This record gives sequence, structure tokens and C-alpha cells, in this order.
Amino acid sequence: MVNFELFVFYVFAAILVFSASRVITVRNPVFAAMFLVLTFFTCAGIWLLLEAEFLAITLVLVYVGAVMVLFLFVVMMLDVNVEPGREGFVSYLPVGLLVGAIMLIEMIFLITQRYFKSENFPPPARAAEDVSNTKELGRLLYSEYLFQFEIAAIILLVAIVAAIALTMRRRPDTKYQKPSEQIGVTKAERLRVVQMPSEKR
Amino acid sequence: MDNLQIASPEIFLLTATCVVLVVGLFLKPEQRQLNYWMAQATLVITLIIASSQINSSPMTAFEGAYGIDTMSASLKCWILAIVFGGFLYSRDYLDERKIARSEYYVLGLFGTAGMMIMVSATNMLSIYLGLELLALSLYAMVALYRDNSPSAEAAMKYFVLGALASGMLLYGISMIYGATGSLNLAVINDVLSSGNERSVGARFGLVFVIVGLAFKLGAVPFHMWVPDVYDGAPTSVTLFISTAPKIAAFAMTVRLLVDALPVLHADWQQMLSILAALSVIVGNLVAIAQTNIKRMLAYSTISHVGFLLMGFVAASAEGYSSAMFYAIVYSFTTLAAFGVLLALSRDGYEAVNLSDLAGLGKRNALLGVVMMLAMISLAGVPPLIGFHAKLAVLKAVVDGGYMWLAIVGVFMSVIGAFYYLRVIKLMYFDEPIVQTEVEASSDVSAGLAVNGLALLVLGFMPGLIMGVCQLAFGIIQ
Amino acid sequence: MKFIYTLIPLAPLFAAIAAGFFGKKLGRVNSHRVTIAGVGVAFLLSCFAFTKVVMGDAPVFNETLYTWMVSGGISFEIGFLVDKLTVLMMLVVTFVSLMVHIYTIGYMEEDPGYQRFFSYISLFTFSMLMLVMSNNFLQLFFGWEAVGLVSYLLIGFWFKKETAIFANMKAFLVNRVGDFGFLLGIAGIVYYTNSLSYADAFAAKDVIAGETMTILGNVEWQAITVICICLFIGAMGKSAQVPLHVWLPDSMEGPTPISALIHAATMVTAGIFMVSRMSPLFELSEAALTFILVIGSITALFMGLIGIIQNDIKRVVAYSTLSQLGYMTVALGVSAYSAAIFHLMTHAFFKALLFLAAGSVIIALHHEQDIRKMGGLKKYMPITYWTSLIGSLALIGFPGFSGFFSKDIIIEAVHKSTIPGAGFAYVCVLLGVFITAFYSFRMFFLVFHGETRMDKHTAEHAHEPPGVVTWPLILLAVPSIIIGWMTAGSVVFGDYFKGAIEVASEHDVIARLGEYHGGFGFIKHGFQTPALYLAAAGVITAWVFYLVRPDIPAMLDKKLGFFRRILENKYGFDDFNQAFFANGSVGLGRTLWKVGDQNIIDGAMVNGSAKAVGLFAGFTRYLQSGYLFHYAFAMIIGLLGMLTWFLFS
Amino acid sequence: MISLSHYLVLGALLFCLSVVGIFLNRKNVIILLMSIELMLLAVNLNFVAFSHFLGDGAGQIFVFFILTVAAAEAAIGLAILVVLFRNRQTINVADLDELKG
Amino acid sequence: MTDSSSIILSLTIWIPILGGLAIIAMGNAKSRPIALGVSILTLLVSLPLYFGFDKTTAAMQFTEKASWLTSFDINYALGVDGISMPLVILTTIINVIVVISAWEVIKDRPAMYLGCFNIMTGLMVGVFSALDAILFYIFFEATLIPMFLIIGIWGGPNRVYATIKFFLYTFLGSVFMLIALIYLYTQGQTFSILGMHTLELGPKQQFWIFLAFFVAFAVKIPMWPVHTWLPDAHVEAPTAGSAVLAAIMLKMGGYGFLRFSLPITPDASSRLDGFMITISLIAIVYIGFVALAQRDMKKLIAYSSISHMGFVTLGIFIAFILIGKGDTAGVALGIEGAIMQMISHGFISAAMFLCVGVMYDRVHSREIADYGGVINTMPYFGAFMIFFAMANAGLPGTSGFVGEFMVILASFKTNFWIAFLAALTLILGAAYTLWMVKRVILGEIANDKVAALTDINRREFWMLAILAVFVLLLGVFPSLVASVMHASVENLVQHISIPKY
Repeated sequence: MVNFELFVFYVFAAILVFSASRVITVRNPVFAAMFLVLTFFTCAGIWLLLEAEFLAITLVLVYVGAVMVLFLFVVMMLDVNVEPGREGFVSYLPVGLLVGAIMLIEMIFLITQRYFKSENFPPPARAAEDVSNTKELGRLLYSEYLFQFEIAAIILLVAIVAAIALTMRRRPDTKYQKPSEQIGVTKAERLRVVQMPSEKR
Repeated sequence: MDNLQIASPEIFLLTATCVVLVVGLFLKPEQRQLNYWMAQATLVITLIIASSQINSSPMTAFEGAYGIDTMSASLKCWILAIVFGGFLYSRDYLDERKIARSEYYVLGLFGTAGMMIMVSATNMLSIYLGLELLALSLYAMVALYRDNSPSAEAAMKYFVLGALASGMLLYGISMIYGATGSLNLAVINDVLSSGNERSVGARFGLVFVIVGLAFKLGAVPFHMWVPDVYDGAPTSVTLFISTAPKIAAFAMTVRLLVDALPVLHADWQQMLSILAALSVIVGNLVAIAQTNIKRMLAYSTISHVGFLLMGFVAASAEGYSSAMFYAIVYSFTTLAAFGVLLALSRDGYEAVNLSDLAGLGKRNALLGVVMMLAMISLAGVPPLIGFHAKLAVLKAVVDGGYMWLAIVGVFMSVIGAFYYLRVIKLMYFDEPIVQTEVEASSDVSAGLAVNGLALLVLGFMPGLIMGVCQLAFGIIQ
Repeated sequence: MKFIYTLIPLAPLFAAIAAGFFGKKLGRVNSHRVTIAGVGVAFLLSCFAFTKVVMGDAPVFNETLYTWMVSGGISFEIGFLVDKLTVLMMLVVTFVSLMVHIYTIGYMEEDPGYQRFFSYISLFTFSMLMLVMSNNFLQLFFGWEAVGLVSYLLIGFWFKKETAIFANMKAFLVNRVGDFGFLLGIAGIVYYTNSLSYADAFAAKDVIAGETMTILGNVEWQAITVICICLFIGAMGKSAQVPLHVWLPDSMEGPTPISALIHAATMVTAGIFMVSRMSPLFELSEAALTFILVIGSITALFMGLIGIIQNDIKRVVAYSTLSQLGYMTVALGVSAYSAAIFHLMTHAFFKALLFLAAGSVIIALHHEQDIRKMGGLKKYMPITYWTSLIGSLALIGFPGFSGFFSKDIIIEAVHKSTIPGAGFAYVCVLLGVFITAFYSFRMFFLVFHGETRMDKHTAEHAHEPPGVVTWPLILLAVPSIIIGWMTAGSVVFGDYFKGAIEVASEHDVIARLGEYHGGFGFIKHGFQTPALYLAAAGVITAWVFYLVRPDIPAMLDKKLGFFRRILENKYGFDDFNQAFFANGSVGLGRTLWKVGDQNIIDGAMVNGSAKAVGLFAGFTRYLQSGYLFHYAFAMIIGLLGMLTWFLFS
Repeated sequence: MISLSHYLVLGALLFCLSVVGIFLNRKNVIILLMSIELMLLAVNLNFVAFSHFLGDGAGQIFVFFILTVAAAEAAIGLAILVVLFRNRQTINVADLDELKG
Repeated sequence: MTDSSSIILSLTIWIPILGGLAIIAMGNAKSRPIALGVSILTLLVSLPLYFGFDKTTAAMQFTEKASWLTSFDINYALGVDGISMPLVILTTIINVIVVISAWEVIKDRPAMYLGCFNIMTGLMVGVFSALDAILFYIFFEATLIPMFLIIGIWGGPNRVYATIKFFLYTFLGSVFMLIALIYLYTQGQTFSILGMHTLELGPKQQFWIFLAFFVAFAVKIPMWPVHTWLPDAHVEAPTAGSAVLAAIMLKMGGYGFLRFSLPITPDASSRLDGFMITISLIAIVYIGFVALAQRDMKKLIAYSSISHMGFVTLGIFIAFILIGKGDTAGVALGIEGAIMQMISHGFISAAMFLCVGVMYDRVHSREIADYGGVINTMPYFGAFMIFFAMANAGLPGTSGFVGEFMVILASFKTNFWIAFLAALTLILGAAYTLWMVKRVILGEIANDKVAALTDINRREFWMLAILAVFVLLLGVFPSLVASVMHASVENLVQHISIPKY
């Protein structure tokens, strides 16, 4: 059982790393987005191993369902020309990999050798069957983290306001219907009697 | 006091902002002024509420997620006052460019709320959310001049780098959380000072946290966004970014480093000292090579951030209070400088090149004098307030034993004086290229006059600000 | 007495102020009246003081007038020391000055700067009196420089004349070189005595004599020698000793009355006076005395030689002055201070006389100064002729005339002296006698005898100048004749200077000369010395060359052209100074300025660092490439750097 | 057993991948935004792991908020992207070099 | 708050500053008489400092103390002793002169011009009378601003380079002083200058503090090789600016050495005195030669100022050799000589610059070659010029002699060669000054411009005459100044002769 868990972890981890590295290497942003979706899915799987069921579901629902769709939507909308080569990618690859590798080695070293060793963090016991992760989070969210919750709401409001302010455009050439004005017109506005002199023959 | 009372300034501000937002939707174009006045009224009332809290003893609310003390209350007041000034100076600029005005004020107010939350937060999560509230508002504001290609580019750069930085910050927070098991600053401090080896894990997180802080402040080498964003953003937004958020970033630094991680001070002192030195060096040097005044002020900001960080390097109450003083003084001075630039700009004409300032002393005496005072103050020449800011910081640094840093600082400030002097030179020694007089509306003129005069008068009475700063860190009771 | 002594210098000062500041209001006549009155008062009071001090045996007056300043334990004072030396000088100064004042009325008659001139010469009188009456080094230095200033002003009196303003600057600067040494000498005195007063210095002379100082390397110098040589350098400047003599001939660019007053009779003798005054110090340093002796001998001989070939009437007299100053210096060198002062006095009279006579000739010939264009003036201006003759005879040491006494004593004193260098000096002064006689009478014959070589117009108008000019000549001629035998006995041989001048017994050449047996005795003695015969030879040679066989000098000119050129170039001093000191300094200054200041300090250091900053700024600015990935990379590198630092700390 | 280190190393790996992605990507701003999402994912993984091993809910709450903010961030980021595209007709990262120096 | 019996110093500082601001605010119309009124009032207010001065004590007099910036521990502490009081009076006198000098010369924004000068006067008085180190620093730096504007706005063609150079040079110097002051504060927990005097500092500390002070004051005074800002600043500055710069601003450096370097770091000063003496002598000789080569009158006078200031530093730093020899009287002589030199130079250099200004106003050239025979058309002016030139050359009877004489006397006590090199100024000083006089003032009328000159008017006459009176007065009665400083200098000598460790 334990080894199975480890196996599952490694499988998920392998897919996760592979898809994540594809995200940053594929040319086509649509593919990148799809790989990102894959990444999120596998990550959600890993979170399930960590008994974070609610977040795992949320990740799939919110990220895959909403954010990634938004990404794809924009990719499509902008219809950018993706083909012309990847200037600089290859030439910068060694530097990028080097820096990344060094950073990774250092981080891994720090993670595994210093404080975050297993002696300090023994694996916790499995949670009882009746403990609901969702319920627990909900309790915290609406009691202890109420204030932050409200701020998060404001942040979303800001995102809405900003997105609209930035992207909504009233085109002067578009014809809108304005029902209130249509209803509220007076006779004078609709009909104008024009006096014309009689034409001379 | 209960929770709501403690958070009353924020609550009022957010509520009122929503009102402004909704009212703005129903305003006809010719009524847009109302938006401005409502925003300003909101700020003033919030300021009144916030100022009533200055003398209250430290208290927390929302399960320790949020608190007030002298520092937060007084910093909120400064933030509100500076935003008020920023809106005042920006109004005509926005009107002339037809930048989405109601959204501008709304986003500005939301950003202000974010700053206030950063200042008051006593929990990592609150800090993060405040930070994001501010950051998202700023990203949007930068891009708000929609038809302007540079501002879109600036917004994009700001956004990407900002997100990267907050990712790093979060990574650091996660590590600290992992090491201490809490998000509450006070608890983190307790856990770490209890002396087990958890601090090793926290130190790992510290590195990433400092990256996030340095980015927000604009310290080298995390400064790259600053010049481009200052340059590309509409001047009114540049004004907004360059002033009050520095105070908020200061507060965040205090919260994270001083409140939560004082145990690790030996580590962050070292790192910050290097960042500070790099900032004053790069900021001052590159500013010399600029021809664009907004970019120049951006690099100037970087150098001032270096000085601000020096206060932290000292890692003493004197140091923090001097850094606080520095942040306030810097914001206040920069406000005046950008205010003048805004007053100079006219529709279709941005005062961005240094040469645009030529002969300003003759074109508008008031703007010239205010700009001169701002420049001298930024250069740190007495008797202006900027000198006292530098003095306070240097005092703390020398006291903390970082003599080399003080020497680097003053040496670079001499180089820095050069570009400030160049501005004065342009305004007073050169003949104007355009002979027309510059006109500014009377309230803007009055505001600038007060702002400029304050730089001078406070130079004689820096205790007015410094007293509060010392009060905030318990140096005086 | 204090009041009277104070009044003596102040009277001419007030006169100078009156004529200088209010000259326009006073008018010409009142200006000269007030200045003459001032100097007259000074003269009369000096006479009074003289009688008091010399005849009445009044005690030596040594008092402070007021304290200039106190600092560092040193009292800087202004005060008078009036003893027999001083009163003698006062008398000479005020008398010659008075004569020159009167003479000026005629000489400067038509000059627009009339009042200014009177103001200057009165100011000069004041300065000179301050110099001689001083009882301390501060005031001495003040007077020293003040006479230099007035000399500067007066040489450049005709400020439009390029040569005049060059000469006055040269005079001031060369004097400054002397003052430079003088000041160091004073500083040395202060170092050892911590006082500026003569009395303290003399009292401490033995202390100083015991001190040594290292100046170069490890060589120990006697402090007294250093100080005395420094002081004497001051005297060399003022009294125009080689090599600081170069200013004196050029100073003839000034109006003739001041040539008489300043550059012959009084100021130039300040150095002689000073050394005499400091005799207690100089006596202690044989090295310094030798130095003085050698310098003096060179000046006496070689400057006289130049006089032979000069054609400018004033320059001849000027070189003669140089030579005579050399004699005085020689006297100082052999410790015959009294002889030096005695010669100073007689020289003052007859040299002033000669200058004024020359001036008289110049006026008569409408400012013609070239003696080759004169001749036969005897018949036009008899008074000038006779007074000149008296002056010339006195100068060459004609027995019985004042110069005879003073000069012969010096020659004899040198003869008797045992100081190192005395042999050389003796040769020089003897040869000098011949030369003096030669050039004096060369000039005399060329001017007054022979045929007239002026143009007709000038000759027609040549006549004796008015009384204000001739009377001073006459009044000066009188002492030129008589003062020698009247005073030689008491001044030189007697104990006139007792207390004022000190001579160490081993140096006391005057004592070795023996008793003074009255004027006639001295004249008789004079016939036994070579000097008289050399003088006679000189006169005769001049007579032969310039009246009997004028072709001889022309022939010699051709044969000895080389020597002539050396003399015409004045041994190259002027050229050397101009090339080395003047141009050299300016060149050095320019080099230091262009290379040191502009290239190294400003160029490399100041602007260089500014440029370096600019370059670095440009480079750093280049890093701000505008590319998002570079920005991100910077952040990542920053993070990585901090992480690495953290890892290894 | 899956230890904490496993998760943390995986998080670090994701973090580094996203960092490299941001640096390497010269082409498309959208991929930059995706890299940032990756980075946030790494952070989230950390938080969840810590939360699990510490037995503390706060970490998961934090993740919850990060997800919220990330969504808002994505919205604004994409909005900016749209503005940029309208102005420049490109979202090529290498073309964003009008502001420099 | 104020525990003082006197407000004279405050008045002397604030009357001109506030007056200057008022002048600027009131505009150009009546600025000239108001400015003159303010400057004369300032002078009158400052006079009791001299006449009420107690010469017998070395203690600070006319002290005022009020806590000012409690948060920084900075006090508003003022007071003068025998060293600073003459400088204060000098400042107020020169202010009157420069206001007169600008009367009809400055046509562009006269109110701002005159206001700047009055403000600067107040600040300079503040420098000399501050007893709190930071207060001193504030005044010290603040003087840069009006001077920066004066040179920059009313200066010559190359004014921008000159004024920025001036500002940055001096700013660079003084920031290091600021660090030193702060460091001293951390050592003694006080910013009081007198308190700093008694701090016990080790050799290394003293060394670095001395170096920091040195940079500040050496630039200000200025010493070789950090002098190159001065000629540029002088050449480009308007006449009055040059006059104030030379007359007073340079003195801040000398004053700083006396007030800070010597008493606070006596041992470091003593250790480095050889270095200080060397560069002082270089200043005297090297700069003397450089002055000879100048073609621009102002530049020449500027270089002459540097050379004269060399005497000040020489007089100050030979002190330690003399202390070593046990000759404390000689120390006092040197230091008092330095102070006398500062005071005298204040009058003479101001006068020289004003003289050049008088000519510049008429011909608009400072090149020596553009002049010649000025005395023919301007006899009164020529007389003044020759007089001041002689004073500049150190003629006895003028004030220029006093300080040089004292310093040379004192330096002979240390070493023959020091005195020798110092005394070279007698020759060099006379050479460059008189050569200039010869080329400019004397001779035939050189060109039409000179021929068209008109002599000085009444304003210019009085301006120069007042200075001439002071030059003469101090030359004849130097004890007027010397007597007030004895006690303070004695005290200083006492203080520095005791090693701190």
C-alpha cells in the first residue's frame, strides 16, 4: 500500500514534470495551454495524495475549467502568428538550463539536507474517514479568515473592473439599441414639420 | 475596540469606493468631475478616521490577521494624504487625455485600500492579499491609457515581473510557513525565538521573501521594471506608483522582517546591505545617463530605495524609524516633483524630456521653485527635509556598524546630486525653448505650493514626522 | 622728546596725505607748500634732536609708541630708537629730502602729476624716517617695504611710459627678493629671541652665536651666520648689491629728483644703515662678514666698470651709485661700520648733488639725457657746472672734499683688515678708485667741456634753470665740500657711535688706522696711499680720452669690442634674469597650470572620474535592454546569488 | 513512504521549470503567463504539502486564496495582453523593447 | 526653552535670511534699498558681538541654546568665541559691500540676486556661530544652494560647468564630514561641538575622522590638489559672488580645521601634519607660479586666493611641530596668524574681485590682454586697484602683511625650509599681482574701449573705500582683531597639546 502510494506519486510526478517542461518548450501556445491543463490535472492527483480533496477539485474546476479556458480564448482571439522560428531559444537554452540547474540543486540541497528532513516532519496519520476536508476548510474560511475572504472578494472586483476598463470599447460605428430612449421619445423628436415655400414653376 | 472598529478606515474606504464605482457608471461625461470629488472626499474621510487611531495602543483583530498600532495608523494617514495629493495633481492630466477617469479613481482607491491592508496586516496571508490588491490595481492603472502603446508595454512588463516576484515571495512564505507552522507574524516570531532549529528552514524562505520585498521596493537587481514602468505609464500613474506604494512596501518589509523574522536579522542585514549598496550605486549612476525625466526619477527612486534599505540594515529601532521617515519624506518629495511634471503636461504634450523643463523658472515661478525644492530635497542638501531623512538613515547605519555602507551611500549621493542639479540648471540657468507661460489651475497651484513649502518648513521641523516614526518603534513614548 | 620724535615722521606723513588726497583742492602751490612745510618741520626737529643727542648728550631714546599686536608671546610694537646713528640718518634724510622738495618745484613744474609727486616724496620721507628711527624689526621691515612701495610708485610715476612701468615692477620684485631674505633673517631672530626688538636681539646675541642649525644635509650652520646672511640679502636688495643690483639702473626711468633722493641718497643706503644697526650681530659671524665683503667688492668694481660705457647721464651716475654702495658694503664687511655710515653721509650729499645737477642739465636740454649729445654746457649753466665739479671731485675723493675722507678711510680699513677676502677687496676698491675717477670725469668733460653737440634749437634755449633748482645744488655743494673734514674725526675715529655700533676688538680696523690727526693730517696721509694717485690717473685718462684725443676711445672700442659688449650687456644679468627668472617662472607657471591643474587634476582626476562615471552609467544603462527576459533573468540571477550566498554562509 | 521532501523537491522542480520558462521564452507573452501559473502551482504544492505534514489547515486556506488571486491575476494579465495586442498587433516578447535604457 | 541671555546671534542669522526671503517675495521694484537696509541692519545687529566681547575668556559667548530637533538630538546652539566672532563680523561687513556692488549692475531679477546674498549671509553667520555639529553642517551645506544659483543664473558663459563643479566638489567633501560627525555622535552621544572636543578617541578612529574632516575642509578652503573648482567658480561667478566666495566661503574651511579637525583629532592632526604642511606649501608655491601664468584677471585672483589660503593651513598645522618642540607660544602665533590671514584675505580678495568687477561692468571682459592703461581714464580706480594689489602682495601697513608675517615667523620656528618656501610668496605674490597691475592699470591706453572708460562713480568709490579703510585699519592696528582671539587660541593650544590617548 505504502509502496503503491509512492508509485502513484512518482507516476504523477513524472507526468507533472514532463508536462510542465513541455509547457515552456512547445511552440504553439494552444499546445502549451493543453500541457498546462495536464499539469494541473496531475497536480490535483498529487494533492489528493496529500488529502487536500477540496483544493484538488477546485484546481481542476477553477483552473482547468475557467482560467485555462480564458487562456485559450485569448489565444484564439488574438490569433497570433506562431510559426516564425524561435529566435534565441537554442542559444539561450544552455544559460537557462545552467541557471535553472544550479538553482534546483541548491534548492534541493537546502530542502533535503537542512531543516525539512523527515525526522522533523514525520508523515502524519491518515485522517479519519469522517473528516471532511471541505468542511474543515469552510469552517476556517468563514471564521478565522473572514477578513481575508472579503479582501479576496475585492480583488476579484478589481479584476472585473480592470478587465472591463481595459478591454471594453464602445465603437463609434456600432449601432446600439437604447430602449429607454426609444420609449422616452416625444412627439417633437419624432416628427418635424418642415415648412417649405411652394415651388415656382 | 472590536474588529470592525479596528478595520474601520479600510471598511469605509472600500464601501465608499464601491459607491464611487457605481455612481461613476451613471455619470454623464460632463459630470465626470463628480467622480473626482467623491474620490477625494472618500480619502479625506478615511484620513480622518485613520488619524483617530494614531494614538491607540497596539491591537489586533480578525484572529490576529489584522492590527493597528502607531506605525500603521500614521502610515495610513500619510498614504491617504499622498494619494489625495496625487489625485489632485492628476485630475487635469486625466481630463485632457480622456483616460477612463472613474475607473482610474476607483482603481486608485482600491490600490490605496491594498496599501492600507499591507500596512496593517499582521498575517502573511493578509499581507499577500493586500499586496495583490495593490499590485493588480497598479497593473490595470498602468494600462489604463489604452491607446498608448508604451503604457501597454509597461503594464505588460510590470505585470509579468510583478507576478514573478509575488511567486517568489509566496514560495518564501510557504517555506516560512513550513518551518513555523503558522502564518501569523507574531506566532512566527515566537516560534523562531524559542530557539529550535526551525530557523534554518525559515532562513531558506527568507531569501525568497527578500526577493519579493526588493521587487516591490525596486531594489537592484530587482529594479528592472522601475524605469520602464515609470517611463511607459501615464505620468499620473507614475506619480501614483512612485509615492504611496513605497510607504506600503516599507510597511510590508517591517512586517515580514522586523515583526516576523527579527531572529534572522543577521541574515537579512547582510542581504539588504548588499541590495542597498547596489541600489544606490546603480540608481545614481544610471540616472545620470538619462534624458527622460521620468526615467531619471525612476533611477532616482532606486537609489532612494537603497537609502531606505539602509535603515533596515541597521536592524535597530532607530534604523526602522529612520527608514520609515525616509519612506515618508521620499514619497512626499516625489509627489511634488511629479506634480510639477503633471502641471507641465498638456494635451498632446508630455513633459518627459529633461529639455522640456528648460527655463521653467521663467515660465512659471511657482512650478520652478517647487521643482527646485524637490530636487534639492532629493539630493539631500540641507536645510530641506531630504537631508534629515538621509541624516537619520546614515545615523542608524553608522550606529549599526555598517560604516562602509554609509560611505558608499554618501559617495553615491554626491554623484546623484549631479542629476538633480541638472534639473535646476535647466529650469533656471537655461533659456526656455518655448516661451509660453505655463498655467496650472489654482487648486493644483495651491497644492504644489503647500507641498513645496512643506519640504522647506519640515526641513526646520523634521521632528513633526520623525517624532511619529520614533513613536512607532517605541523609541519615544 | 617722545612728542617731538613722533612728530618728525608724522609731519611728512600728514603732508603726504594732504597733498595726495586733497591735492586737487589745495592746488599746485599749496601742495608743495604743505609738503615742504612738513619736511621742513621734520628737518628742523631733526636738527633739534641732533643737537640734543649729540651736543646735549641726551640719553638714548628707546620707547614704544604703541603696541601693534601681541601674539604668541611676542609683542609687535611700533617704537623709536633715537641714538647718534639714528639722528645722523634723520638729519641726512630730512636735509636731502628738503632739498629735493625744493628742487622739484622747478623740475616738475609742467607735470600734470605735480601734487601726486609731492605726496609721494613726502610719503617717502615718512617711510624712510620710520625705517631709520625704528627700535624693532617689525617697524624696520615696515619702513623697508614702505620705501620700496614709494620707490615703486615713483619709478613708475610716468605710468604711460612702458619702460618706466617695467622698471618699477622690476625694482619692486628684485627688492622683494631681498626682502624675502630679510624676512627670513627676522624670523630667525624671532626664533632665537622670541622678540622683535633690537635690544632683545642684541642682548641675546651670544645665545644666538652658540646655536647651530642644519639646513642642508648634515652640515651644521652657525645660526648667527644664517641669520646675518639672510638679513644681508635684504640689504643686497635695497642697497643694490650684485646680483640684486639690476633694478637700480632701470630705476632711472623715474623723475630725476627721486633718483637723487631715493636711488642715491637715502633709500639705497638703508641696507648699509641696517647692517650697521645690526653690527652687534654681524660682528659675531666672520663668515657673514666675508660674504658681505666679497659682494661689496664685486659691486664696487664691476658696477663701476659698466659706468664707463654708459651714455645716459643719469645711468652713469646710477652706476656710480652702485659702485659707491659697493664701497660702503666693503666697509661693512671689514667691520668699519662707522666708515660705512660716514661714506653714506658724504655720498648722500654729493650724489644727490650730482643727480640734481644732472637733472638740471636735463631740464635745460629739454629732457635730453644722452651725454653724446651734450658738451660745452659750462658756458650756459655755470652754477650747475661748478656744483657738478664739486660733486665729481667729492666723488672721486679729491683731497679735502668729503668723499676723500670717507673713501680713503674705507680703502685703508680694507687694507688693514684681516678678515678672509680682504685682499681681494683691497684690489677691487683700489681699481675702483681709478674707474670712478675715469667715468666721473668722462661724463663731466663730455657734458660741460668740449664742443656743443646739441642741435641748434636746444642749444639756444639752454640756460640755467630757476632758483628753486640751483639753490638746492648750492646747498648740497656746501656739505659735499666741508662735511668730510668737519666730521671725519668724530664720526669715524671718535666715539660718536659708541653704544650704537659695536665692533669686536679683533675686527676693529678703524682702531688699527690709528689716531685721527685732523683733516690736514689725513690729507697728508692721503698722499702716501695709492688711491689718490689712481684717482688722478683716472681724471687724466678721461681728459686725454675725451678732450684731447677723442679718437682713442673709438679705437679702443674696436680693439676691445668683446669687453665692451660684456659691459653693454651688464654682464648678462638682465638677460639671464629675464630668461631664467621671469620667463622661466611664467613658463613654469604655465606648465604647472596646463599640465598639473588642467590636465592632471582637472582632466584626469576631476573630469576623468566624471567621464568614468558617465561610461559606467552608459554601460549599466545598456543592461536595461528593454527585454522582459533580461529583466527576469536579472531577478533570477539575483535570487540565485542570494541563495548561493545563503548556502555558503 | 512519501516524505515531505518528495513534495518539496517536486515543488522546487516546478519552480525552477517555471523560472527557466520565463527566461527562455522569447516568443509569446501568453506562455510567460503560463509559466507564472506553473510557479504558483509549485507554491501551492508546497503549501498543501506543509499543511498536510503539519496538520494545519492554514496552508490549504492559503492555497485557496492563491488560486483566487491567480484567477484575478490571469484576468488582468490577459486584459493587458489584449490592450497590448491592440496597440502593437503583436504579443512577441522580443518586440516589447520600446522602453529601455 | 531658551536658556540664553542673548539673541544677537539669532538675529544676525535670521534677519538676513528672512529679509532675503522677503526681498525675493516682494519683487524687483524696490529690492535694492530694501536689501541694503537689511544688510546694514544685520551689520548693526552684529556689532555688539565685537564691542560687547569679553576678551578675557575662551568660553563661548553670546550663547543660545534651545532644543530643536529632539528626535535627532540636535540643538539649536549658537555661540562665538574669539576665533569665530571676527569671521561673523567680516561676513556682515562684506554683505553690505556686495549689496552695494550689485546696485545697478544686476538688471536681471535683482530681487532674487540680492535676496540670495542676504540669505547666504545669514547662513554663513550660522556656520561660524553654530555650536551643534549638525546645525553647523546644515548651515555649511545650505550655503551651497544660494551660491549655486548665483553662479548659475548670473554667471558667465561657462557658468553651468563651473557651478556644478563647485557644488559637487564641495558637496563631496562635506558628506564625508557628515559621516564623521555621525560617527562621533555614536561615540559620545552628543552633537555638541564642544562635547566632541573632549571625546577620547583612539589613533585609528582619529585618523579616519581627521581624513573625513580633511576632505570637507580642504575642498572648501581649498587646498591643493582639490582646488580646481575655485578658479572656475570665480571666473564664472558674478562679481559679488566671487567676492563672497573668496571673502567668506573659503574661510569656512579654515574655520572648520580650527573648530573640528584640531580639537577633535589632535593626535591624528599631529601625525599627519607633515602631509598637511607639504600640501600647504605646494599651494603656496605651486599655485603662486600658476597664478603667474594666468591671462584672466579673476582666475589670477582666484589662484592668489588659493595661495593665500595655503598660509592659513600652514599656520594651523605647523602647530604640532611646535608643540613637539614645547613652544606653545609659537603655536599661538601660527594659529593667530592663520586667523589674521583669513580676516585680511576676506577684505582684500573681496576688494580685488570688486575691482575686476568694476572694469568688467564697463568693458565686459576679464582678459588682461583687453586692458592696458586703465589709470589714464580711471585715475581714482587705478589708485584703489594699486592699493589693493599691494595689500594682496602683503605690503606692511596693510592687513595682507599681518597674517603672512606671523605665519612666516612661526614657521621659521619649525624649520628653515618651511619658512623659506612660505616666504617665497613674498616674491611670487608681488610678481603676479604687480604684473597684472602693470598690464592692466599702467601704461598707455591700450584700445578704444579703455579710452572710453569712465571713472568709478560714487557708489563704487564708497564700496572700495570702505574696504580700503578696513585693509589699512587692520594693517596698522591688527590688535583690533588679534586681541579678541588670544584667549580662545590659548585655550585651543592648551587643548591640542594634550594627547587624547
